[in-house]
Amino acid sequence: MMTRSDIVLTGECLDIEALNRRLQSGVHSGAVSTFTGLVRSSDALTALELLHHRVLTPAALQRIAKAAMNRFGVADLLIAHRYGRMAVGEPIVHIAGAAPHRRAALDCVSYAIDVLKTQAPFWKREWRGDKYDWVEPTLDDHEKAATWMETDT
Amino acid sequence: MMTRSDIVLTGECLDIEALNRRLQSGVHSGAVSTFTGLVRSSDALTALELLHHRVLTPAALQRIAKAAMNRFGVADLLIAHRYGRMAVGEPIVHIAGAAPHRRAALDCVSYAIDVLKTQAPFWKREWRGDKYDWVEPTLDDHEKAATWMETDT
Amino acid sequence: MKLTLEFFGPLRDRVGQASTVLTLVERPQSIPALIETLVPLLESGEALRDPHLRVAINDQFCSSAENLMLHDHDRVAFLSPFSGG
Amino acid sequence: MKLTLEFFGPLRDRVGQASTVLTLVERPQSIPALIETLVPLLESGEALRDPHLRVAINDQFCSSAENLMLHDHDRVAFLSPFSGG
Repeated sequence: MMTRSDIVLTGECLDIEALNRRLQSGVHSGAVSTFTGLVRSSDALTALELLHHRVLTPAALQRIAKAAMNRFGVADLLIAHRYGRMAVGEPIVHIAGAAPHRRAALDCVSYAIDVLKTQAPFWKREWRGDKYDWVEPTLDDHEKAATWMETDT
Repeated sequence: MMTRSDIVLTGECLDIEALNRRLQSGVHSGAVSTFTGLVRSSDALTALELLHHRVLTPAALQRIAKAAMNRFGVADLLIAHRYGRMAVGEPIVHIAGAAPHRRAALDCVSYAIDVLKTQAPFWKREWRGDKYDWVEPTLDDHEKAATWMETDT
Repeated sequence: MKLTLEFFGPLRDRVGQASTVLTLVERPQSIPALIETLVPLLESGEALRDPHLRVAINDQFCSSAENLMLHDHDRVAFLSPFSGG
Repeated sequence: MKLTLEFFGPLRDRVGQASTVLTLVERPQSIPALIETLVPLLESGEALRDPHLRVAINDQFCSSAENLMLHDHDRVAFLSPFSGG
């Protein structure tokens, strides 16, 4: 089985349909799963800003994609993440995986988003007018990533 | 939070992009997850045929969608299933869920496909030329649905 | 009592037909009793004894544990295990 | 030894700058020793003592347990806990 991973890190608005078309599901993939994280409205939010590290962030996304593909036997995996300022309703991250069977596709995408949350160098701030607040990662995010790590073989 | 479920049962080829556009993620949904099951190539397969029950099948899809939404607090859930003959690479089923947080969206879609496999009245046959073989459900499918049922509250 | 029997999935091939109409003299009070009544009346009727089949009467699922209240012209569907998705 | 320090995430606001260049006389042999050397040299330098920070030297992550081999002109990045996705 040919496998490939595809990383997109961009300051432009993510085009989900175009990203899904990049996924090469192939005739042996019976299952495709996707996850999209979007900017959720919260009181008086003007914009969400994502900051990244020029070198460490793409390297981490590559590493996460490789780990997810090896772990679940996925044929193709796409991880796309946006940086910069984005408005309510716009996508922040999109992950799509194709695999022979459903469980591999679903679990691969779950794993990738949980691990990305704590292992990919991004920082988030919420803008309200000309003031911002940093979003600190939640304990829950750390626990979710830890759960996957514990079961790492 | 407004919630809705959307059931599509059709003999036409599923248009995944059009289906995803039906999902009303809304500004309070920070997460969208999807799953697509496709006809996988297998030796000399000409077509896959899905048969359904005119009344019981849509009722079961409605019931599964309602159960999934209540269980995971999902804002919008779409379950689309095709019947009739389909070619390798064509979608059989597409599920999309929007929720405030990622875990609800991911788990809702996982739950819906696992339960659909054993609880929705569909029967599958693989055509090779003018001969067919029925696809009997696997033990694994039953176990996956049973796992969700055990943890039903 | 006239019943329309319908067969779905692989069962359809096992009993050799998609549907049939039968007249019963008895009025079985449970699914297992109904099945035993039907077995000798159908070709390969023993296929109905598969414990994984589900039964629906007039498009409503019934369980083996329930008391059955069959009426004239009821439609009884026997369904092979499902394999959708 | 000249070092370029870079700060990412909320830490950037805590130390009041995105990057700075410092000259050290000593050559610390571990991350904890480097941090203790830097704390008095930076405004709000004690923010570097946050145990959740990660450190990268020349775009490679380092762990606190490793022996450190710092060279002149190295870039040392201090990164707040991540919150992507």
